[in-house]
Amino acid sequence: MELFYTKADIAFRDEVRAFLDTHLPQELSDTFFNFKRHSWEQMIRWHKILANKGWVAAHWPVEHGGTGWTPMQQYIFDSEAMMAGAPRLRPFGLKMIGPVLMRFGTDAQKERFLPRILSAEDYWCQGFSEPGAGSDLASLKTRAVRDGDDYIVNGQKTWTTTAQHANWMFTLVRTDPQAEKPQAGISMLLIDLSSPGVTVRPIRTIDGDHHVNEVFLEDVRVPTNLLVGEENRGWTCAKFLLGNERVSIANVGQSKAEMSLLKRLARDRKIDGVALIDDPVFGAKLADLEADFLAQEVTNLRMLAGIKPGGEVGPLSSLLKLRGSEIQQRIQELAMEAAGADAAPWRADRAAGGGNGDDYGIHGWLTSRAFTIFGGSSEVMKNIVAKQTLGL
Amino acid sequence: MELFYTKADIAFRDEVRAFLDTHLPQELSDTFFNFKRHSWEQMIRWHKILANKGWVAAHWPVEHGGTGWTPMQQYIFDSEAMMAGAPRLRPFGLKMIGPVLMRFGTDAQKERFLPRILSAEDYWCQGFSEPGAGSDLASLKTRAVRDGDDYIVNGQKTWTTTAQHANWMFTLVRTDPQAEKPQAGISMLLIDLSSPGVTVRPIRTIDGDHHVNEVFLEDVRVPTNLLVGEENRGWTCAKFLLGNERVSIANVGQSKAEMSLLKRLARDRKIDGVALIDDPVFGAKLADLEADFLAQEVTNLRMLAGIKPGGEVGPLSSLLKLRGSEIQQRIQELAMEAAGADAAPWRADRAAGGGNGDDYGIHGWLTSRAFTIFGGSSEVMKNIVAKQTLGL
Amino acid sequence: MDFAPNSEQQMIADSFAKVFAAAGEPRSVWEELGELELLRLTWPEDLGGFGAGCSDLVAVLSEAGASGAPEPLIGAAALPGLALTRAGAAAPTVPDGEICLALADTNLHLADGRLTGSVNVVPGADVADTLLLCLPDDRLVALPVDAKGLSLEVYELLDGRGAADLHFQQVELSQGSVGGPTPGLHAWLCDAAAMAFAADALGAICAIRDMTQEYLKTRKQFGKTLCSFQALQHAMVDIYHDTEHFLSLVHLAAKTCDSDDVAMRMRAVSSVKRYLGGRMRDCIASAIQLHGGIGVTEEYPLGALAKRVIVADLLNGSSASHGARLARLIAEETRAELNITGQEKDVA
Amino acid sequence: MDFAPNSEQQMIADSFAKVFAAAGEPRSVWEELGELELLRLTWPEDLGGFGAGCSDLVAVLSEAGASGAPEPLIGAAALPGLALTRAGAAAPTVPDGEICLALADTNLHLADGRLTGSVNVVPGADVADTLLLCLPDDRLVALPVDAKGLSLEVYELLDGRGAADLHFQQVELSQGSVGGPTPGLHAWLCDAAAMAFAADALGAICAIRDMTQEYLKTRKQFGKTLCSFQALQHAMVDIYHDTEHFLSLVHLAAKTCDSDDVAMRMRAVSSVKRYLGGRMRDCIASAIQLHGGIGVTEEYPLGALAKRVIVADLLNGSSASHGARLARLIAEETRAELNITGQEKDVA
Repeated sequence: MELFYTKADIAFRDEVRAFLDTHLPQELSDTFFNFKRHSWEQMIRWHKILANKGWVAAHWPVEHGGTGWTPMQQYIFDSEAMMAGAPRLRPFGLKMIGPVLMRFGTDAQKERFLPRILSAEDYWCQGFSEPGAGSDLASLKTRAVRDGDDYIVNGQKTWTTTAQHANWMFTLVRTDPQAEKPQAGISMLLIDLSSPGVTVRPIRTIDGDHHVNEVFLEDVRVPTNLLVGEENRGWTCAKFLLGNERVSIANVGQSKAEMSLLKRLARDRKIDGVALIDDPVFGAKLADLEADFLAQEVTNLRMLAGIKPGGEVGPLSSLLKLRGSEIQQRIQELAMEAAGADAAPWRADRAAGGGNGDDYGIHGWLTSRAFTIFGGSSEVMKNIVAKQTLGL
Repeated sequence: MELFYTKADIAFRDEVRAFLDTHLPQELSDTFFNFKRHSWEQMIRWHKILANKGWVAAHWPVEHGGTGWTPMQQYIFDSEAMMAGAPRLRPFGLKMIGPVLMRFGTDAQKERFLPRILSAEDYWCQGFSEPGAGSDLASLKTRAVRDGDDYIVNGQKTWTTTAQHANWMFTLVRTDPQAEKPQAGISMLLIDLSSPGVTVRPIRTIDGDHHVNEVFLEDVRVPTNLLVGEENRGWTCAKFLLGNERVSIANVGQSKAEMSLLKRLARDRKIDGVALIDDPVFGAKLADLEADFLAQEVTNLRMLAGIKPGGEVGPLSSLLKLRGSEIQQRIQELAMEAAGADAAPWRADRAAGGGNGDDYGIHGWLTSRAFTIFGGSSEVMKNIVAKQTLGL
Repeated sequence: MDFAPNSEQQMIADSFAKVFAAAGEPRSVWEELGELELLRLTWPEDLGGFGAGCSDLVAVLSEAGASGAPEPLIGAAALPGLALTRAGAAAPTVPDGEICLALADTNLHLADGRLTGSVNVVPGADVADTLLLCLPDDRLVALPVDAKGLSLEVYELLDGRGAADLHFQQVELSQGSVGGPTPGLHAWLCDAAAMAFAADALGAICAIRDMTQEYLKTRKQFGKTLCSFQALQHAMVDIYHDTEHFLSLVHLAAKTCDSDDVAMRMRAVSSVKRYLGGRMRDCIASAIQLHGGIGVTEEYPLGALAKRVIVADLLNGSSASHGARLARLIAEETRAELNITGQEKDVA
Repeated sequence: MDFAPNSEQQMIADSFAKVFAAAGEPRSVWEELGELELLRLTWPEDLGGFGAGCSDLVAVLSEAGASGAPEPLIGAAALPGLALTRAGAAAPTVPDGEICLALADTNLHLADGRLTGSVNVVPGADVADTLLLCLPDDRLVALPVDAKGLSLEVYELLDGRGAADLHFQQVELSQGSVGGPTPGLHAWLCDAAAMAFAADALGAICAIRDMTQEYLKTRKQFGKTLCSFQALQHAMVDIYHDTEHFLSLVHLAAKTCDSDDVAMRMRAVSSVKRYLGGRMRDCIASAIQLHGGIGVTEEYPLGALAKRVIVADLLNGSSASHGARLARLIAEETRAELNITGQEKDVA
């Protein structure tokens, strides 16, 4: 995409590359290029290196400790870092609750939480989904009842990604069960996970990993100053946040890096003495994936051009998320095909960050099933585009 | 599929082959193997040859002049005839109104019409769809009002295939506009197309051909003895008929013959000196189509095994129609790809039965668009399967 | 023609189902099946078996697939039996105890009566006392797993079934351990193995299908059961159709394995493998998608069944290699037709 | 970055739209465009042109595609202009009158100063007085259509635009008719031609998209407008997304044709062609399907626009050949990366 770079963009890219060359620890990039996954600790290490440089919050405005980069610069940084094998920064603080606080939070909330996101003192998770409220988020049942200066919260959250590492959770709760529309009685609360009454229980997924959790809330006391925005108006914050989440899931930079891993896999894998990347049938599949990725990359740039820093993402987030999640699934599917029968053995150590090129694809195939479900299923995304963008 | 043939089936197949060898005119098979289309006259010629042998109504019971063949024998005959390059017999008399009359018609109707279908003295067309009633057939508006021993019919039919050749049309009309359900007030009438007030107007389709027509009915008098079944109960006849139509559209025998044409095309077409059939990427597409066709062929046999001669087709018709129409579209699509840039010139003589291997695919691609629309669109078929077969 | 099991096949399948359902009570499933002599279905009669063919296996293996049973029914019961039956007098003598079939490819070399190299991902080798090795030259070799120079790397497959990589270092073959050649045996066993795993996958995918249909009828979102959403209905219809077609192909493949029509067998088996690597993979992905979050949890039984389908896809030749084989068969057949009819048409 | 035309590009596109809309009044569209000097956009300035590049063409050609105009804008205006501009001083002298570009391939042979063979399916050759022939050795040749030994077989393409097959029998090339070589010209023109037809198809597919969206909002079946059916909504969303991505690729291809990055140009153009033969073909099929019966009638404008997309798919290299080219580029790029980083990983 360098074709679209201005001179300033190229200078910026060179600056990013120079930084990555000197500051990205070899062990971190080795993990990526050896088809393993970055551990929690590796991600935090990289987060702190970037925080130190002032580059950890690429899309936050400068006044809050962000970079103030243009969308193009954000994309350049993201794709360069991913291509260099850096860990992906988790989005929950940086891309989700951070921007929500900047937009809807009180000054006290901003002062208290934003710096701790940058420093990685706090790590956030998202308490939205419930067992009966997945795609239909607005039907959530977790109740918060006012009691003096506290809310008392009871309920159960699920699909709570990396809650096992988090100390804070931003949550949607029902504060007015009598509201006319289900969305109208919902509020957003910030919950300290060390509060009495909070229990986190792991959910294992079909890839054998521990990404997600159930979070049980039993008479959890939450001070009212941890309400974000107005009471019963949490849906507004949630919609703003989900738009950002969807762009985050689309993850063009990461797809670009994974495309390059897939190509290496195909280059190094021999079938009857011929490199898989030279096999015409595999090549045709790779070509179609490349065309789709290229289209997504350019479309992403078109879209980014319309976003102001800290602003809303708008209807395009659905488009990006839909195709982006499909592309990630297809990358993994081709990687699985590349491994052939060697993908069939189950490698338990993959869950602990192990693994190799053989199980990379099948593990990713299983993991990526969730990409078209979480953060708005593809079906719900299409409903939204049909209604909001196409007016059907 | 000979694996599934009994000894008797093999003897039957040999009998069919011997007959085709001696009685199928060379000019007719040449038309097929030269990638041209059979004309109306060629079809009628072949119809009469078969009628003479007593083989024209493969799935009619013997008492009505049919063959009394088992479903397997019907399939053997159909696929052998198609593979030999015989014209496809038009279904409107033989597969559609014929069985309806046997099931729902009066003795007088059977005596009057069935022999004339066999002899090709009558040729039928189907007056079901209307401009406002396509997939939603039950919303049809053509009115029939009783006047003594006649109905007076007013309305407009559309997508009436080969009406330009037909002398009779079986029609759905509304006889009770006050009926509670739209289906309940519909009757089936047989209309002599030479009646005053009937106007047939051609509709050209995107393939440049004249397959279908509009039929305008203005104060057309239809004797009440041409009502099929009971008044206001025409929907029952229509459902029975549509099931047969769908199996007819699935057309496994014809697909088998067209698969073989496609393979010949790929065998004889060279790209940079290599036969297209040896190209790995084209080969992979052909392999997938072959697997789909094989699955359809066996599934068709499974299904046929459950049908009694003259009986209802049941829910399986939707399944056969859905995949069958897709397979036909994909055969044509690959034939179009095989021709490459040579498919781009428009050959007007294709509409008159001309053409060659270059325009065979693109013409078929355009024609076959209708296969997933007519006789129940794929979307409507899926609705039916979801409700009736899967109980969703 | 409708492929429903006949009464005898149904009886045997029911016996399996009963054992699976009562798993571990009082004996292990494997012991129980052995006790009931259900593990010797395909074995030659002179070795205490019933000489069942591939078509007889479909219902039984589908039952295993649907139940998710991890026992090595294919590798350590069905396949060695088929191999010994087909080889007949040319088979080597096999001792008592667990026997597993291993299909050698070009990674294993025989020189001076010694085997060197490896055979990877052999299902059922984890329980075997004896390996029944089929060499590419169509001879069977019976080898104790503790033979000198032979080592096994045992692991679980994705779906929890056991397997091993076999490593040979100058493993000496004694006189009696090598059978005579049975023309076409190796290729036939490769196809039969693919067919057997496909039959197992058929059971798994049908169970997934039923589970998904049921889920759509009960799960509510937006105040309606999921099955009232047209897009989900249509996705379910696609699963239904694709699995019906897959069922047809699996039965066809079994029947062709029991026949002498080699070209038709290869065509049918490769079609089945093509379905596994294409439409069936899409079906399980779609079934997971229709479930939403619950579909990706390890606790819910869908995932384990889905992995069983993926194992059938990955083993016994890739979808790509079977696509290439099918394309070759089509090209040969189309050229042969040319020779018969002499009807070459000028297309270009 | 959002690829909206700049004000000048918009102005020119609007001029075209105006002429198309007033078709035939008072002059023919072709005459009118000539009159307004809109046919010389890409021509060198010394020949009365404006030296516009490929990116400048996208809006104009999309306008033509959307309008369904049959005039040979690409073959007899845009492409000869691009060829002459790029060749510069190396171009042969061209006479007044209509000129059409023809890209020769291996079916045309040059020996002893004479051309023999053929160039098939040359769009715009039906109106040409002069052929501007680009030889595979990157030289341009200007030939009058009535040259001795040259014959044209003129016909319409699927979409009603004109084209011809050119047959050469010992056609003598006079001194002044042959230009000098411009390295890379032939390959560049092939890609530019593919890009130009894709830009035209982009207009057609966007018109189809709008038409389909409108139809869904107005047509009723089962007592509801079609757009209330979820399955149809989702199909329309897929069309919307695919065409948005296609738009991105067409603009990328145009931009790369204006750049010196040959690898990126080939990647972008082959991606566009891959979309035309894949997702775009599926989109037009889906748009027809969403219309139902009316979509397959010749009277309704959808069919003609759909054929325009198919023509862009069929000409200038098949989707298969562009897939192979893209795969080769990927393989080369991935190997080159190996040489730079030396990071070969052992995967097997």
